[in-house]
Amino acid sequence: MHIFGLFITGYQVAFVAVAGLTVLAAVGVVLVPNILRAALCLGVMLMGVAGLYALMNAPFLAVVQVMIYVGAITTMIILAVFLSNRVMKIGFFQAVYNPLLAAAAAGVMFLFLLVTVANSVWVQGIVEKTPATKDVGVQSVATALLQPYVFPFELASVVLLAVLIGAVVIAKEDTADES
Amino acid sequence: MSHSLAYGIPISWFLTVGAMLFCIGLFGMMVRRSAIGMLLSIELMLNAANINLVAFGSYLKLPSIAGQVFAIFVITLAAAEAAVGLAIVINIYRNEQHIDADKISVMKM
Amino acid sequence: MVQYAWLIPLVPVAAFVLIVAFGRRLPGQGAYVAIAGMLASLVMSIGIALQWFVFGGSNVGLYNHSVSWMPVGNTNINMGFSVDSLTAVMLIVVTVVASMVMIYSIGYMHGDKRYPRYFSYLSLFSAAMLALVIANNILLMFMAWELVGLTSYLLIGFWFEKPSAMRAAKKAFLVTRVGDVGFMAGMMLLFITTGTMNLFGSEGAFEHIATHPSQMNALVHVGPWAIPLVGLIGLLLFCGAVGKSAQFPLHVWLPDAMEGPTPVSALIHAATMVAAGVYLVARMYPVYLSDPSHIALTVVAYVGAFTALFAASIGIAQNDIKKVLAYSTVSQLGYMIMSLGVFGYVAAIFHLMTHAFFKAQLFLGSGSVIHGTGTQDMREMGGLKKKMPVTYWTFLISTLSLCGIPFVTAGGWSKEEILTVAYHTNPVVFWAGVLGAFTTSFYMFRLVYMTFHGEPRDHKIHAHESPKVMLVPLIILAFLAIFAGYVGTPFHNSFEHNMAPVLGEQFEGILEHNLDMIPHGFFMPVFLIGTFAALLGIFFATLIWKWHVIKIEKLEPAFGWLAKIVENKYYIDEIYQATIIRGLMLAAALLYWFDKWVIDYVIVNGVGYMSLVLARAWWWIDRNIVDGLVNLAGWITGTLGRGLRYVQTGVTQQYVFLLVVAMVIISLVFVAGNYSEVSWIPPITGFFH
Amino acid sequence: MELDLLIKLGLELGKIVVIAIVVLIFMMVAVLYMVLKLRWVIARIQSRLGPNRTGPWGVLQTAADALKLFQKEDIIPCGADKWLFTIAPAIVFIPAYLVYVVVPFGSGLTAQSLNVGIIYLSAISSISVIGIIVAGWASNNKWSLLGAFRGASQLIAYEVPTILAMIIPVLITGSLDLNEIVSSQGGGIWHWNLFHLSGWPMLPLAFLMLIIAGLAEINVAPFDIMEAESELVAGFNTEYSGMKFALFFLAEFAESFTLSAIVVTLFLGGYQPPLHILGGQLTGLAFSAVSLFWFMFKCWLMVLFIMWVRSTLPRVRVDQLMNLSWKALIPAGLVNLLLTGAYVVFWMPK
Repeated sequence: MHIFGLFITGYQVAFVAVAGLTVLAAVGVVLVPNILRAALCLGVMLMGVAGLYALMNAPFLAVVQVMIYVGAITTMIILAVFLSNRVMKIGFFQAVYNPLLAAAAAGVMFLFLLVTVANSVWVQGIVEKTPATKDVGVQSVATALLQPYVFPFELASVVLLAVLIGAVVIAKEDTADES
Repeated sequence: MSHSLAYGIPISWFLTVGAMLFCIGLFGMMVRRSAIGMLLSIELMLNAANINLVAFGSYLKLPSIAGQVFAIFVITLAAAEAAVGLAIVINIYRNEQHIDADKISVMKM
Repeated sequence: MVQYAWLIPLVPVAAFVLIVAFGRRLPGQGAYVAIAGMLASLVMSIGIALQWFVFGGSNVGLYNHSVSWMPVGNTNINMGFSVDSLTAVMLIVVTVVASMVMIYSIGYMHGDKRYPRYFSYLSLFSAAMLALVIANNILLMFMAWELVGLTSYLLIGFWFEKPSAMRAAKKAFLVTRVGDVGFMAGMMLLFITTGTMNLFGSEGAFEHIATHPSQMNALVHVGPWAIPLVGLIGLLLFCGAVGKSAQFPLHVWLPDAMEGPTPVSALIHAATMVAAGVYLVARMYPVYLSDPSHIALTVVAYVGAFTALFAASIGIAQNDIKKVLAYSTVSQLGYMIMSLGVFGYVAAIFHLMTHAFFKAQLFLGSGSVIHGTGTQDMREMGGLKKKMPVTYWTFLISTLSLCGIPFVTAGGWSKEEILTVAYHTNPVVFWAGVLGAFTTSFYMFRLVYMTFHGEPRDHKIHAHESPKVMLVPLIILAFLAIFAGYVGTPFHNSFEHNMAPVLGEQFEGILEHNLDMIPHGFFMPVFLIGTFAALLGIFFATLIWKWHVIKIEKLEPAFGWLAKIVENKYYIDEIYQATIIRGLMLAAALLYWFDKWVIDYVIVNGVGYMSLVLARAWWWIDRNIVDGLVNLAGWITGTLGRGLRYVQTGVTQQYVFLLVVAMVIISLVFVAGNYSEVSWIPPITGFFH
Repeated sequence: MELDLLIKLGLELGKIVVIAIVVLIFMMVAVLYMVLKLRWVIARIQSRLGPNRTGPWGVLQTAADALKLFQKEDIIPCGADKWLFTIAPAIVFIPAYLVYVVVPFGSGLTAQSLNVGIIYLSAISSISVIGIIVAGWASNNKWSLLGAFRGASQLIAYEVPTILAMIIPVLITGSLDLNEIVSSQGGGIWHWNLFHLSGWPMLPLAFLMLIIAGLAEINVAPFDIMEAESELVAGFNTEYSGMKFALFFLAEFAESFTLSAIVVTLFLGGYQPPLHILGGQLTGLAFSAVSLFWFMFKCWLMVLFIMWVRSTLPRVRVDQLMNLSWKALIPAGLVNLLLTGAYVVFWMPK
């Protein structure tokens, strides 16, 4: 429908809502003084990103995002916050760096990115207005993972194994002095 | 229903959101004092990159699964990074009773 | 039957998994499981060998089967197995020796505290070795190759409480790794050139090599040399073989590897794993043959010949019974490599097979001796013939086989075949081989006499015969050390008949072209020379250590320096004493005199005096000029440091900030460079189009 | 033209809202009845009478309880993190509610059928752990915090075997869509995954694993260590009262029903009737109605089973709970997955 002369679809409304929530939560992540609340903001922001994935025709990725990021990583971060309890009192205004300076730098960076995005002439092959309509389901992701990308896939599994062992070793409490 | 979900949304919108998240993450990296806070900011930036990957993947005329696959790898590595990072944070906290990234100066404890 | 050949390596894998999972709870603490698995593999291998050699399966040539393994990008890497005569021979060798060693180990390792682990390692090793020989794909081969190296490491260091064992294990692992780098490089080069990891079939590397001669013979400049591409691949692959088969200069790990349990030495460091290098060269033989300049083959031949002689000469000087056998192994591997280098493809494989049997027997026999006496030092043994009759006679049979006594032993046939080929292709290699044969029988009989004959030298040792479970493998292997040779006699060489087609028609043609001057059948001159050399060695050994008939001391005035050497019981030590050490002492005395009078008195003191004078002068310069410079440098560094300290804070946040600023600046420069193309105000309406 | 679109949009939104409200009401009623039933069942098992005074046979007892709960004062303890304390019940409740989006209540009776249904289920239900942790921490009470810690480790530990068990029927069916999994089990009781023994005998193992791990995931009786009242007062929700407590309570019972629904869907034929003549021959709306009946019937049996378990078995210790997951369920699940994968790839009739 047209509002103020602009053509607006329901999906655009949905996008604005989701993206607004995401960005708002992201701002919360960096500005909320209490680190536990910041972590919760991260959870909201990750849900928002999952919503954006869903809008981009990637339902599998959206669900994976929720499962791994929200279900696992955020939980892990919150647990880590608990285990290092005292840090929660440290707030934003004890920031190491002059926040205004940092904001200026990040803002200029954002401006550049915005200019680049707005002025990009997309190469042929990119549909600009709307995602292409091929349904990319779970099966195609699986095929892609196990055929052309099998090598990085295996590599990722090795990395995960190494991380599993490494994290246990690092976080393990040193029991006495093993000579 | 899902195939026309994003009807009318240009790719630049997604890219702009990505850019926003990225810059917010950068800002967080600069102002956050605790190591966990910095980790949160890194997650922000990783997600920003993921949004771009998926956007380009699904806005191709011949949609490519590569964008999603790469996003999955990024998520995997983010999980790995978070696990190791948090393990280190906990270890540091146990030894020094703080996790201020700017005060950590000893590599060996 | 042959389509189930992939089960052969899998059965030991299953045994390995079972032993790892259940360990001591299994029958015989895991030993019976390992042996059962190995015997199953043995039966299957015998089936394959029968099909190939008896029922004319070699007419089939090659059975090759692949399944898709890793689709990486556009390349599809397959995984599979192939069976041909070479594989069949290797399968038989590995399974026979492995099952004998496992049975023997029940007795030898009895009571060891890591008994199940030992058998799990043995199973894993056998599995890897079988996978290595059955693989039809160089990547799979490489993986098995590395796995074999790993188990070798684990088994050498099996008694890791001994520091020497741990060191030996590390040494073996690292030294072979040097060769493996070459192997890997060769593998990659082969893959890049041919675009496939497969070896056989119409898509395989060998077919590619045969059909693209110009690409393969393109010259590659390596340093000052120009080598054909295929020759370079061959040389790189040969590096792997040099490491694994302990050829000069990477032979150093094998004698140290004797720190492992003796059955392990028999299985891994005598019969199978060290032969893997030979197998590799044989498997990749088309690569070597297709190089018309034969650069790689020449290198192979000379490295092998040198190692054969060199190691044999060291073998004379050893007093540790296992060390003698170790050097003998190096020497014999040198024979095989040498034979491959002079187109003796069939002869090398033949010798590999016979050597595996008799050398495994020798090691197990030495293990029996060690088990019975509790020492490895030959000088403490002696007179064991009566106390350990079975060990003695089986050991003697294998020794004769190793010496190459013709007609009655397996080693005789294979060694003669190698010498025949060498005789017609490369006289230098031939005479090296003959000299090696002489030395071999010399030191082997020295070993036999010192260990088994004469009177016991150390009366504290109460030797006893080993239990039956150890003797049975000895007898079976001794039996093979005699009869395994009859498949390849020059009168009716069915071995050659079956083995030659392995290479495929084209490469077989090249091979035959290079060998066409060799007469088929029995060749008298080589037979005479070889036999004479061996007998001469035995004869000398007998004179010295058995009969003591030559009262060498009395002949000393007549025979001069030779008598002096021979009269001594510790033959090589005396040579070392007389030549190297005494020479060194003399040189040392000379140098001492020179040192004292010329260097010390004239030069050093003179220089000292001069220095004193100069030093005074330098002192002044030092104090005033150099120190000033140093202080200046210090001051500059300090000042710079004070300045840079503000950048290098260790504050991550600041690094990020600087990173962002740098990115902004770079973007600015970039945008300024493209000023005209960029409109500075983002067209918000453009977001809607 | 534009008005048309607007109306369409409104209708679409309206439909969503109506479905959401219907599901919410269903959830509330079901929970009320479940609580009542639970008290009856436990009473019967313990040879008591249970509630029988309020209303006929005591049916109004839980309604009265709920009414009391809503009237109670909403206490926020001193020193608590107010903001987190307030949103924690919502974080727990909303996922428990969102899960119902994909549950096929009957033929054609799914709010939104997703082709990633199973992953959606486990993803959404993994969110609630955050709520539990936050609730425990925000209460500023050590029993709550201990309960939250226990809850976090328990939920993380049992997430893995749950997924491993759910994957098995997915592999057999070849689809992540719950509707497809159900429709592949049509044709009688012997086609249900649990009883489909001639097909693949490892399915009952997965069924058993799903029930055990699922009971731990929803923290009911033998595995309710995070609110073990004899050790931790009431665990993570010690400090909660009134409406907020009601939300936790609601979520907990809703999850019981969800577990039943998942088990029924994956292994017990979903909404398919046990015999063809008991409704299989129907089509359209009639079949929807019949299938809804069968689904609810099976779910109810499962819920009774869960009640039976939670009122019979004693609570396990924390270390036993962890050992059961990491040392028994997960290895068994991995082996099962491997074998099933091999079966699907090599032997399963296509």
